[in-house]
Amino acid sequence: MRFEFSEDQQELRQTVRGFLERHATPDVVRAAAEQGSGFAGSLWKRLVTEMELTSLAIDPALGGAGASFVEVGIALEELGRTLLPVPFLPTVVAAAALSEAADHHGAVPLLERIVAGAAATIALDAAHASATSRGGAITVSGTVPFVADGAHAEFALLATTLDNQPALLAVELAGPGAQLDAQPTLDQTRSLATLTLSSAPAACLTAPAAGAQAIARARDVLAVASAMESIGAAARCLELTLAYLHDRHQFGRPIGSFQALKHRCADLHVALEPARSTAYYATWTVTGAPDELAVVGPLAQLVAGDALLAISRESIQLHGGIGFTWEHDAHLFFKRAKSSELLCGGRRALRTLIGQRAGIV
Amino acid sequence: MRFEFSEDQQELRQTVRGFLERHATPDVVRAAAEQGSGFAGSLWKRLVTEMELTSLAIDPALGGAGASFVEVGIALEELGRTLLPVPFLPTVVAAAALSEAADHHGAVPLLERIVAGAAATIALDAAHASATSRGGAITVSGTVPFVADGAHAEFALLATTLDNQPALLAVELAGPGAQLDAQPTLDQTRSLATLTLSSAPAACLTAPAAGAQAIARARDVLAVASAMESIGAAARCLELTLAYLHDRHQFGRPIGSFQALKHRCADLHVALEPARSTAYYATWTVTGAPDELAVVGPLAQLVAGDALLAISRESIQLHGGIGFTWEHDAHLFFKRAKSSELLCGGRRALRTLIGQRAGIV
Amino acid sequence: MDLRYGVEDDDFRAEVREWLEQNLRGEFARLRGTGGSGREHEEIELRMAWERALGAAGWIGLGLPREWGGRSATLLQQVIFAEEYAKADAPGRVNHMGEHLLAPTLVTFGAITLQRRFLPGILRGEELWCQGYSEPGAGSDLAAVRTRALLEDGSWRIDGQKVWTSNAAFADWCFVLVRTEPGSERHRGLSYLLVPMRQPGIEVRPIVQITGTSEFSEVFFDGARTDASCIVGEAGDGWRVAMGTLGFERGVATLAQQIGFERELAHVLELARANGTIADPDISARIIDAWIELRVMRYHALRTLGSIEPGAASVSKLLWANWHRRLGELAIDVRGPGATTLTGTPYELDREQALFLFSRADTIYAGSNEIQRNIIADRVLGLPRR
Amino acid sequence: MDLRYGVEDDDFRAEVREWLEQNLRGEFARLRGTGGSGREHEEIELRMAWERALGAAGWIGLGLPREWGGRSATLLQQVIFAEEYAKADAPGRVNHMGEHLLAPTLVTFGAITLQRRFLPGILRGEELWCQGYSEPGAGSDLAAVRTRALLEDGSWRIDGQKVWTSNAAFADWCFVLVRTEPGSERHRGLSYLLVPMRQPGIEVRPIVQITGTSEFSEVFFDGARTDASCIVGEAGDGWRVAMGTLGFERGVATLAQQIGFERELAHVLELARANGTIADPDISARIIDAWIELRVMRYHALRTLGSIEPGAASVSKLLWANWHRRLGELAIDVRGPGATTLTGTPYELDREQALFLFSRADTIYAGSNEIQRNIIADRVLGLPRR
Repeated sequence: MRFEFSEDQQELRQTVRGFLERHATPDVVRAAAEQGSGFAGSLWKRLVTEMELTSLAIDPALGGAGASFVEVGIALEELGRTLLPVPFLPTVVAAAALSEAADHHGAVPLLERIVAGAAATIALDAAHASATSRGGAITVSGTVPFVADGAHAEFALLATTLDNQPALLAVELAGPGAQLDAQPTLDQTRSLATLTLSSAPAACLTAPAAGAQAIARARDVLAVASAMESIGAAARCLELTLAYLHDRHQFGRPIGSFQALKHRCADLHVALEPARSTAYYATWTVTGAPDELAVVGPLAQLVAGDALLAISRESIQLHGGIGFTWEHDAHLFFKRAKSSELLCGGRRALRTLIGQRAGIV
Repeated sequence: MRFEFSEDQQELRQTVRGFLERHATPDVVRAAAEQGSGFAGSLWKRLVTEMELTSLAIDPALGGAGASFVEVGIALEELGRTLLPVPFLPTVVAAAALSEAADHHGAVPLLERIVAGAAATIALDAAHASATSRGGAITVSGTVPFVADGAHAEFALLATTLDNQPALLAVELAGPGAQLDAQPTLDQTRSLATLTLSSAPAACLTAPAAGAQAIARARDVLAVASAMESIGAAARCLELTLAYLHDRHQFGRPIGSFQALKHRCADLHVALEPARSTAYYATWTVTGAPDELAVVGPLAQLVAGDALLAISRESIQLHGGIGFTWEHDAHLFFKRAKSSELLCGGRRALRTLIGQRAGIV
Repeated sequence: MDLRYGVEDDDFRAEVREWLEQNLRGEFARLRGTGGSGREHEEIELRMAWERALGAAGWIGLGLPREWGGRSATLLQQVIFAEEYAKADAPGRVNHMGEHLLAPTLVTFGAITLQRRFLPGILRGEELWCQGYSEPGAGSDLAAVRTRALLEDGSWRIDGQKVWTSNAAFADWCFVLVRTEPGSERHRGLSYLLVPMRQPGIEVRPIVQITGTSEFSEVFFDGARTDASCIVGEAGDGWRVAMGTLGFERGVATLAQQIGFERELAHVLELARANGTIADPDISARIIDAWIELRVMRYHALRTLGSIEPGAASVSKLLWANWHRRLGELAIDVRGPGATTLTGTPYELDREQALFLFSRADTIYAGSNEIQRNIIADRVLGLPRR
Repeated sequence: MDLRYGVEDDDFRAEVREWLEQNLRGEFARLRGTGGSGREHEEIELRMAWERALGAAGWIGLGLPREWGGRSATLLQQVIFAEEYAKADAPGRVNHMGEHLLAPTLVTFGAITLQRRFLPGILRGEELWCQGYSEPGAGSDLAAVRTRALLEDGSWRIDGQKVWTSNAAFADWCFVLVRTEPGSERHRGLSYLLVPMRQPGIEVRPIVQITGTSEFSEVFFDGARTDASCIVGEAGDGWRVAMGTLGFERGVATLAQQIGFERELAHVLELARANGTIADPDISARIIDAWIELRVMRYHALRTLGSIEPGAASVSKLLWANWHRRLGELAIDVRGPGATTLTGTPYELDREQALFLFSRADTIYAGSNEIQRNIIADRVLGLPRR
C-alpha cells in the first residue's frame, strides 16, 4: 500500500502546472470567460495536441498514453486550479466511458478522434431524451439542458433510453437533427449549452442489459472528475486568500495575524486536506478498485464540493470589499463552487445517494 | 408601544435576584441537585410563602397579586439563572391554565391551594393516559413519563382524553390510584418522575368542546415559561464564561484577549440578545396578545433553547479542562440545555410546528 | 411593557399610507420596487423627482425638530413611516446619506450657518449626498485615512482617494473624512469636510461588482476644492464627528428593512411551492428557519429601538447581514440547476441570482462582520484588549 | 499510488487475528469492550494481566527495533495490528503512555542505561506509565510549567502539581516535565524526569468529570524523589524531549481508533432503526454525514500515515475530536426524551449518555481545538504571528 503519487505522476503534475502557470494566466482565463463564450480555444488546442492531456488514459493501441485515471485526475486538479474554460472534464469522462465500451461497435473511432484532438461532452440524465431503433438505424429526440462545453465538442455521449432500455448513445453535434444553443452562465468559466435533438442519428455504445450500469459508472467517474477539479480550485483559492492575508495591512499589521481570521483559515485547511485525500482515493478506485467507486465517487464529489464552497465563500469575506469586485478573481471561484453544486443536483441529493449505496437508508 | 419593563417589573426583578443571590447560591443548588433528589425544599418554601412568587399572576380575589404573565416570566428568568431545583415552572404554568379555567368547576380551590403554597405539575402529552366518567365521577388511567417535579407537587394537571374528548384534568398525586416514581436525571437540577395512574379519581377543568384548545394554550404558555427560564440560564452561563476568560491567563495574557475566543463570545451574545427579545415579547403575548401566542410561544422556546445550548456548549470548551469537571458548574448549564431540548421533542419538531402554524408547510 | 400601538400611531400610519397611495401613481407608479441595495442604478432620474415629491410633502427629516423643517416625529412615527414606505414597495431612497447621516450630524455638530445652508436642500430632496469615509488602505481600519486637505487661499484643497462610495455618480455633495494635520496619526488630525462633487478636481470611477453592476464608486480627489467654512466641527475633530454619524440610526431603518426582507422571503417560498422544492425537507427547514429568524430580528429591533448602547447596532448588523446572505443561498438553492444559466447577456441576473450574489456584500460593507464582532467583544462584553 | 495490501500484510493480519481469537478467551473474554476513553475505570486488574499477556506474546512495541525487543514492524503492520485489535473489541490498553509515548522517547533521547532499565518493563507489560505534563496554570500554555525539581544528595527532589493525568491511580512510573533551573522562563530550564509513582512524596487525587466517573487525576509532588540518573536528555533540554514525544504517533492510532468509531456509529444507526428516528430526515442526514466523514477521516489517515509534516497531527485531532463530539450529540438525539433519565443512581449513564458527555472532552484534552488551529495557522499556513 502506498498513497503517494509515483515519480512519473509527480512529474506529470509539475509539467502540467508549469505549462498552465505560463499560459493559463488569470488574464487568459478572464478573456476566455468574458469574451470567448467560455472557451480558451487556442490554449485548448495546445493542451490536446502538444500536452496530449485528453489521451492520457486512452489505450496505447489507439494512440493514447495508457495511463490510469489517477493521471487524468492530476490533470483535472491542475486545470481546476486555473478555472481555465476548456472542455477537458467532459472529454476525459467521455473517454473513460468509451474505453469501457471499447469492445463495442463505434467506441474505437470516437476514442481515436479524441486522441486526434476532438472535444467531447457527456450528458447523463436519461430523462431528457429517448431513442428508437428501426432497421438497425437509431435516432434520438429530446431537449437536454446544461450540456457542459457542448458548444465546443464534436460529439456527445448521451444517457437515454433506447427502445425503453437504458443505453449510452453517441451523437454527432454537427450532424443532422442536433442543435446546440450556448447559454450565458452564472459561472462564466463554465460553458453550458442546451442540446435539442430531433430524430438525430445516434450510435449505441452499450449492450441492451448493460446500459444502466454503464450510465451509473459514467456518472461516478464524472463525480470523481468533478471532485478533482474542485480540489484544485479550492487549493488555489485558499492560496490566494492566504497571500492576501499576508499582504493586506490594517491596524498596523497584516490582517493574517489576527487570530479570529487565522482560526477560520485553519478550519478551511481542515476542510480541504481530507477532501483532497478523499478525491485522490476516489481517482485510484476508478481503475484500482471499481467496486468501491459507486460509494466513493459521489462521496468525493460531495466533500470536495463542500470544501470549494466553504473556501470560496470565506475567500470573498476575508478579502473584504476587494473580494466583492468583478476585477478580483475571488468571485470566479465562488461561482464555480455554487454552479458545481447546483449542477450535481445539490448536496442533499448526493448525500441521500451515498446513504442508499452505503445501505443506511 | 413600549418594550421596556415597567418600574414595578424592574423592581420585582431586583427583589427576586437579590433574594436568590443571597440564598440560591451555587452550593445550595449543588446540594439540592446531588442529594435532595432535585428539590431545594426549604428555599422553595420561602419563595412561595415569603416571596409569594407562585401567586404573582393569580386573581387578587383568590389571594394572588393579579400581575400579568410578564411578571411570572421575570421570576422564571431569575430562577433560570440559578438552576435552582424547585417546582416553580410547572406550578406557574398550572396556575395560568387554572386561571383560564377559573369559571369552571374545581379550578378555584386548586388556585387557592397554590396561593397557600402548594406546588403543582402539568403533563401535556395526551397520549399517555385516558379517562372515563361514570355517574359524574371521573377516573383516569395510564403511565405518564417525564412529569416535571412530580415528586414535589400536590396535584397534576393532565392533558388526556375524557370519554374520547380532549380534556384537561386535575389529579391528586397523594390520592388513591396515583403512584409517583422519581427518576434519576441526566440534568440533576431538574426533577422528573413517572406517574402511574390506575383508575385515579380526577376533576375535569374544561368544557367538552374546549379541551383541545385549553391543552394547546397550556402548551404554548409552557413554551414561553421554558423560554424565559432558558434565557436566564443562558445569560448566567455566558457571564460566568466571560468572567473566566478575564481571570484565566495563558501565554502571559488573559485568554479573553485572544481574538478567536472574542469573536466566538460575540456570536454567543448575538445568539442570546435576540432570543431574549423574543422571549420577552412572548411573555407579553400570553396576556397582551393571546392570538399571537400559538406562533410566538414555540418560537421563543426554540430560539431560547438554541441560545442556551450554544452558550453552554461553548462554555465547556472555553473553560477547557476545568469546564469538564463535575466540580465546576459549566456542565449543569449544558445538561439543562440538552434535557430541555429533548423534553420538548427536539428542535426539529418545534420548527415544524412553527412552520405549520405560520402556514409555510 | 406594552407592545400595542397607540391611537395616535394608528392615525399617523393611516396618513402615511394614504399619501403614498395617492402619490405612487402616474409616472411614479413604475418606481415601485426599484432602487435599493444592489439596484441603485435603476430609474435614477425619476427617483430624484420622487425624492423632491417626498420633500415637498414634508416626509423627509421627519425626526428633525420643527425649527429645522422637520416634524419632530417620535422614533415610533419614524418607524411607521419607514414601514409603510417599505410596504408600499416605494423606491429606494436616493438621499439616504443626506437625510439619515448628514442631517443629524449637522444638527448635532454643525455651525448654524452650515445648518441653514444644507438642511433645506436635504429636506426638499434637492441636494443629494454621498459619503467619503473608506479608502483603499483604510477599510476596517478607518483611522488610517490618508486623503489630505489643506487650507489654501480661503478654501480647502483636497487630494487623495475614497472608495466604496454609494451614489457618487449622481450626488451633489460628499461628506468626507480627511487628514488636515500633516504628519498626524490615527484618530488625531482628521476633519469632516463638505465637498461639492461637480468640480474638475473630482473624478468618479464606478466599481464593477461580482453582480456585473455598479453600486459603489471610487472617488479621486486631485486638487478638489471646498470653501473654508464647509467643515463640520473643529479642524482636527473629524473622528468624533464621523463616529457620531454612525450612532444616529437607532434602529428605524432596521425595522423598515425587514418589510423588504419579508417580501423577499415570501417570494422564495412562493418559488419553492411552484417548483416543488418545498417538499425537500432541507429546503422547507431552511425556509422555516429564515421565517423564524426574521421574526426574531423584528422582536429584537423593537426591544432595542432607540438604543444608544454600544454594540446594539453591531448586533443588528450581524443579524441582518448574515440572515440576508443565507437567504441568498436559500433562494439560489430553491432555483436549482436552472440558476446556473442567465436570462441574457451581458451577465443579466434574475432576482434570485442577484440576491445570491449581492448579499455577499452585506457582511462586508458598513462595518464587516469581523469589525462588528470586535466592537461587541470589546465594548459590550468588556473582554480584555490584551 | 497503490492502495492494495500486499500478501505479506495479509499474512501478518491473519497472524494477529488468530492470536487475538485464541487469547481473548477464558477470563479475558469479559474484557471485550472494556476500558478506553471514558471507561478507564473498568476491569483494571484484569486489563493489567492482559497487558502482560500481550507483552509475553511480543505484541508490545511492535515498531521498535529487534535489538530493543520490538519486531521492527513497518508502520502498515502497526496499523494492521491496531486495526485487528480494535476489530476484536479487545480492551483499552492500560499502558498506552508507556508504549507509544515513553518507549520511542527513550529510544530517541534516552541514555542506554535508561533504555535497558525501562524498555523491557514496557514491552513485557509489567511497568505502567502515566504522563505529567499539564498543570493548573499550564494547560494550553505548556511552557508555563512550574513544578520544580532540584538535585539533592544524588537524587531529584520534586515539588509541584500536575493535572489531567490519565491512569495515575495505577501507574508505576510517571514521565514528568519539570523546571530544573530556578528562575528560568518558558521553554528554557525544563527537564524530562522519570519518577516512581509509589512513594510518600506523591499523592494522586482523582478528578470527577461531568460523567460522574474519573478518567484523570491531579498528581501532587511534595518532596517526591527519583534517582539522579532518571532524566531523559540533558538537564534543561526537557522541552525538546517533550515535544519529540508528541511527534511519534504518526497516524497509527488514528486508523485503529476509527474501528471503534465505526462500531459506535453502527450502534447509533441500529438504535435509530429500532426506535424509528431514522425516518426523521434530520437524523438520517446526520447519520449519513457521520458515515461520510468517518470514511473521509479514513482516507485522510491513509494518505498522511507516517507523516511528520507540521500540522498533520493537528488536522487529524481536529477531525476526530469534532466528529466524535458530534456523534455524541447525534446519539443522544436519537435516544430522544428517554435520555433525560438515568438507568440508576448515583449517576449511572447508559452508552449514549456516556458518549454524549464524555465526548465533550475530546476537543479539549491532548491539545484543544484552539491550540490545534494555532498550530495549523502558524506552522502549516505560515500566517504571520504579528
